[in-house]
Amino acid sequence: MGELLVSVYVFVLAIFVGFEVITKVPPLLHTPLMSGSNAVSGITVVGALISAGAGHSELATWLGVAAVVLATINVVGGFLVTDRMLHMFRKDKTTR
Amino acid sequence: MGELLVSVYVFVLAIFVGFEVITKVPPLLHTPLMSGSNAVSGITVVGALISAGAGHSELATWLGVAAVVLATINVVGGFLVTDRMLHMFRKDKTTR
Amino acid sequence: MPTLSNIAYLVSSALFILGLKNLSSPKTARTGNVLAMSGMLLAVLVTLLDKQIVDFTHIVAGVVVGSFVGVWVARKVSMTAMPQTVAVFNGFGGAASALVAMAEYVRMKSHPQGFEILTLVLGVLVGTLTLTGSLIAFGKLQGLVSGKPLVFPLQKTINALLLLVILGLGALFFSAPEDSVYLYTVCGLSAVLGVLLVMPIGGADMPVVISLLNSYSGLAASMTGFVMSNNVLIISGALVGASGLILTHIMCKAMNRSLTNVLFGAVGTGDESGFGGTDVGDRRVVGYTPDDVVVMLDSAQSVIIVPGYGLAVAQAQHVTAEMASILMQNGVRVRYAIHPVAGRMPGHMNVLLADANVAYDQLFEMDAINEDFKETDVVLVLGANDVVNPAARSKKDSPLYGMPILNVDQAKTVVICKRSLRPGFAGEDNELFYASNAMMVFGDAKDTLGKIVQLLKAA
Amino acid sequence: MPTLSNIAYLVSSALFILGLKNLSSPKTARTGNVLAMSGMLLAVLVTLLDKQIVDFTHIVAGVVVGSFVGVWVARKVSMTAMPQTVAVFNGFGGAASALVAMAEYVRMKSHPQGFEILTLVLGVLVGTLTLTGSLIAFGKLQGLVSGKPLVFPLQKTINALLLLVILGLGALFFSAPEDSVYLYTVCGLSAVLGVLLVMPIGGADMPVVISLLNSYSGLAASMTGFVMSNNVLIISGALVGASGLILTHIMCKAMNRSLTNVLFGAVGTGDESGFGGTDVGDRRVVGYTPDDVVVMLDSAQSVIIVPGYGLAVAQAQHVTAEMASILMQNGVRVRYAIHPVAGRMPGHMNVLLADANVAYDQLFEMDAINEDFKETDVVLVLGANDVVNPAARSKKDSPLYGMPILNVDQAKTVVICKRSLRPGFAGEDNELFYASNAMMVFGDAKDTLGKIVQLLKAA
Ligand SMILES: NC(=O)c1ccc[n+]([C@@H]2O[C@H](COP(=O)([O-])OP(=O)(O)OC[C@H]3O[C@@H](n4cnc5c(N)ncnc54)[C@H](OP(=O)(O)O)[C@@H]3O)[C@@H](O)[C@H]2O)c1
Ligand SMILES: NC(=O)c1ccc[n+]([C@@H]2O[C@H](COP(=O)([O-])OP(=O)(O)OC[C@H]3O[C@@H](n4cnc5c(N)ncnc54)[C@H](OP(=O)(O)O)[C@@H]3O)[C@@H](O)[C@H]2O)c1
Repeated sequence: MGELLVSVYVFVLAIFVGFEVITKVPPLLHTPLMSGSNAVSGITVVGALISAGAGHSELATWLGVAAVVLATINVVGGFLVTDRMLHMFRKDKTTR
Repeated sequence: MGELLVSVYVFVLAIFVGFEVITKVPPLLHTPLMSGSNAVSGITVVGALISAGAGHSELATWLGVAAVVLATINVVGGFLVTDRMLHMFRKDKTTR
Repeated sequence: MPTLSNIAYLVSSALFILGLKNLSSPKTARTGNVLAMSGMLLAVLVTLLDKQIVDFTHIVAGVVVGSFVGVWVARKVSMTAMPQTVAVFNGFGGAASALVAMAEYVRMKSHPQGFEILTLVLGVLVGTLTLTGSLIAFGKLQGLVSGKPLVFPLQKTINALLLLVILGLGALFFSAPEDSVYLYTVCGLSAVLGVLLVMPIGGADMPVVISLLNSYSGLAASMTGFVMSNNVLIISGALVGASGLILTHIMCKAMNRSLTNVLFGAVGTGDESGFGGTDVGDRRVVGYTPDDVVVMLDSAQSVIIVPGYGLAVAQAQHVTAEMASILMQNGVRVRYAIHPVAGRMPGHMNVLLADANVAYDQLFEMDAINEDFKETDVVLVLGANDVVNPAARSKKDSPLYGMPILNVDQAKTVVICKRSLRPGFAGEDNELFYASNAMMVFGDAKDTLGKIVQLLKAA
Repeated sequence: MPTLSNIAYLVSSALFILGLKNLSSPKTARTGNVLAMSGMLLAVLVTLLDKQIVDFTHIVAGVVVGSFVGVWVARKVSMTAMPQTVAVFNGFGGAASALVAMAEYVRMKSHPQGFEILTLVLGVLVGTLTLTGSLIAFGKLQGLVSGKPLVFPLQKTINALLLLVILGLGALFFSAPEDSVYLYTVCGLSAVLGVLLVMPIGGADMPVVISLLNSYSGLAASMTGFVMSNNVLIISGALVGASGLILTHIMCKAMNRSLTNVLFGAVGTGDESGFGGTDVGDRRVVGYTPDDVVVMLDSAQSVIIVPGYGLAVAQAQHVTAEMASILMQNGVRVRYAIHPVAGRMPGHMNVLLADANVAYDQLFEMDAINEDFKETDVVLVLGANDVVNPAARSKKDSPLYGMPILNVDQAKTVVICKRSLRPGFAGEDNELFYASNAMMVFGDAKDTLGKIVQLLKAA
């Protein structure tokens, strides 16, 4: 099977998983879930790392480095912020 | 990506889809759902067709033909039986 | 394989996914079945058009024979024999997977290696086991094999050993993949394992077993897909494998049992209930007659009928429907209360009553009717037992404990038609029989109801 | 790419799936976040160890800078500024995807063709649009851009035309893939489109917009994955794309709105509520004083506090908590009733009250407390409006119609603290203010509550 076809297969299956995985979310969790999945979409950092480090043309490298910075902010900030929010919603306040 | 690796990717994603797709089934539908998914597992008919028709050794062909017969029974019978059951559960009895 | 076929395979996989999803909800179930069917049709057509197939004669013969048998069985079989029919179909599917795996092994140009061997062995193991296990399940449900759990000493140990031997043979095959004997031995021993695994399970638990074997046959298809690098096989197989597991789990939960308990608990006889039932020593139960029941019915304004497994045994569905329609003509409000696990298969009571042409809107699920018992004059419990046993509410060590039951004891009068005081499937004595508002009418349900109908007609 | 990396990528995809699944249920949310984090860590480590990367200096610098900024922002930002923070992060993610797509274009040895071009263009389009759209959303929530919906004539037509132009440029790029100018123009115009799409949406609807843009940035990552043939990008991107769409849908449903209405309805001001609010002509409302409220509270045994957006505007959470604890010391039963869409973001009130150290078990969700209002002496409605507006029950043409509300009107007395009679976010007048058991106390919530606390302490 060609490279592209594999990508399409994987994409379609992942779309199905995505649609099914979230079923009923209470409003309280809308913001954390949004921010958590936003952090996941920062996976583009993987692409950015390859672009920045593959050692091709100057331009590609710099575009890649910019992407690395932005994507890292997205990932790191996103997960931390989610964790902070979820921490807030805990029943037990003793650890605050 | 190697052929095998592709298969593994596809398998894992499909497992996830399978786990998610069925959430809450009323007991009334247990038997039809069982029989419907059983018919789907008759997909092995595709493999059987290839084995039986690829024109290799005698033995492979005959194994394949036996598989075609059994798998076809599974598929055809399975879907028809499911349909009959679902027909039974309809509110409107006029078509019986 | 050409790109086009692969795209078509993807579409048919998507159709399977949508089909299963729709099949799991009452409103969309028929659509779901049609979607899955189209997926299958597409996959088969694409495969036939694919260049890999050079010789059509054998194929056409096989497909024609298979379709003919499939259609014939699906038409002929009676509604109540559905679970065993599904079992057979499922066994055939598993067998097909095993055969394909072996055919692939035969036609491979080079000897298989590494992962290929693993999937070959697994495909043969799971496929064959599914076949023989399903056949035993069929036999138990059809009454060809005793429905009683067949228990013998060291059973689990022997099964475990057998599995180990099979896997060991797989390992030997790994080191000598040219030696087909290993594969065939795996096949034979797997067949034995399938039999041994299912024999100790009670006949009434067969629906759960079939669902589990169904999940296995999905996995077998998936393994075959690995051997052939065919994605539609892998996807659909994995789909059925995973969703079948979930369904099995849901079915166990509806019976308030664990899967381990079902597989190894040796519960249930599958024959008529009540071996080991004990009449409770010093307590007395008056046996009422059909005449008494008719007196009660004459003054009743609302009646709820609770059917159970005994009604199916007695084949009393038609006479029940007749009685209900007479009562309705007399202006009585009649409804049926269907417990989710009444009978011996999911939807058993619905199928049974549909057979007697009872209108669907007279059937009420437990949650919809459970509040209404307390305002009901007469409840007729016809061959049901466990599903109305109050032990489920209070008796902590009972196998029924925790299962929601129909609150028939809240009605003014509860008429119970069964042959004796013996317990039902779960083997648990029923306190309800001794309740002050209970009227036991002993005898076969068909006989009793027949008499009631005659008396009602005479009045 | 070596097999090992690909297996690790599969594991990290699975971790993302499990993470998202767990994140959507309250009990498992933190575990979910940790799972997703581990998935990300694994993916990054594997990428770094992969042979494709030859030069680490730039990368290390980039990661360090990015992490530093990320940690710093995540620590610094206040809880109530969460939605805009997520918006910015999200915009950055989209920008990164666009940049990577362009970098891939630059470093491609041969010119891209066919499907590759499509994914390139889509990656740049969606990524850039996500960036600028998110920035506008940030601006609106932070008050840098007016929260009012910016509506101008032919808006939708212009946006549609712009999109067409972008796609046309994509087609030109298809025929001349060596001409990078096309790709850069697509980038520029997409940036404009992002701005235009978000400007007409009211500030208070921004959470929904952010969720939608989040879904887009997932798709952008997926497109980048296609360009690079990288499966972890494809899977995670598709995952976020699809689940983000579902989440958006769920959020709209919680507000009883359609997505179309949110995107194109130009509802809400985002500034304080009530432009266009009308005092209802001939009807009179008596303005009560904090003293009156204290009299009521003195004789009350049960009090329910209903916080709303106005409480956040007034930053009156601390004084509210203080009042509640005084009341509790006096033996009054005090609870908080939290409407699912009170405030301007999901969980807004929980965050606000957590900030004032209100114990979690004093907060009750609507369904858990709605029956109790009728047995409550005093309800304090603090800066809430829409969530207690009876128009939601009866007024068919109201934008609120059909939304479940808190049944505060069933309490003995309803005290309402707000600055005027003006309507809330939905622009719908509130009949509750004129009810016989209602007591309006006009003024800023913080002032009013401050006075109440003083009076309570003095007593
Ligand atoms: N629905 C499913 O999917 C499923 C699957 C597996 C297991 N089960 C289990 O099966 C049980 C179902 O409960 P149930 O209340 O329907 O049945 P039950 O508890 O098994 O009781 C059936 C009763 O019918 C009576 N009976 C048998 N033949 C009769 C006849 N000819 N005329 C009149 N009565 C007759 C028997 O009493 P006498 O011997 O005194 O006549 C028996 O007590 C549950 O424990 C459930 O967990 C259900
Ligand atoms: N939660 C979410 O995720 C979300 C997201 C988007 C939209 N929304 C929408 O937002 C609304 C939320 O309802 P809500 O009842 O919380 O708020 P609301 O209906 O917007 O009402 C808030 C009220 O607070 C008053 N107020 C403003 N500043 C004040 C101050 N300093 N002191 C005292 N009162 C003040 C305002 O009246 P005065 O001007 O008279 O003071 C206003 O009527 C719903 O319509 C919901 O659909 C919610």
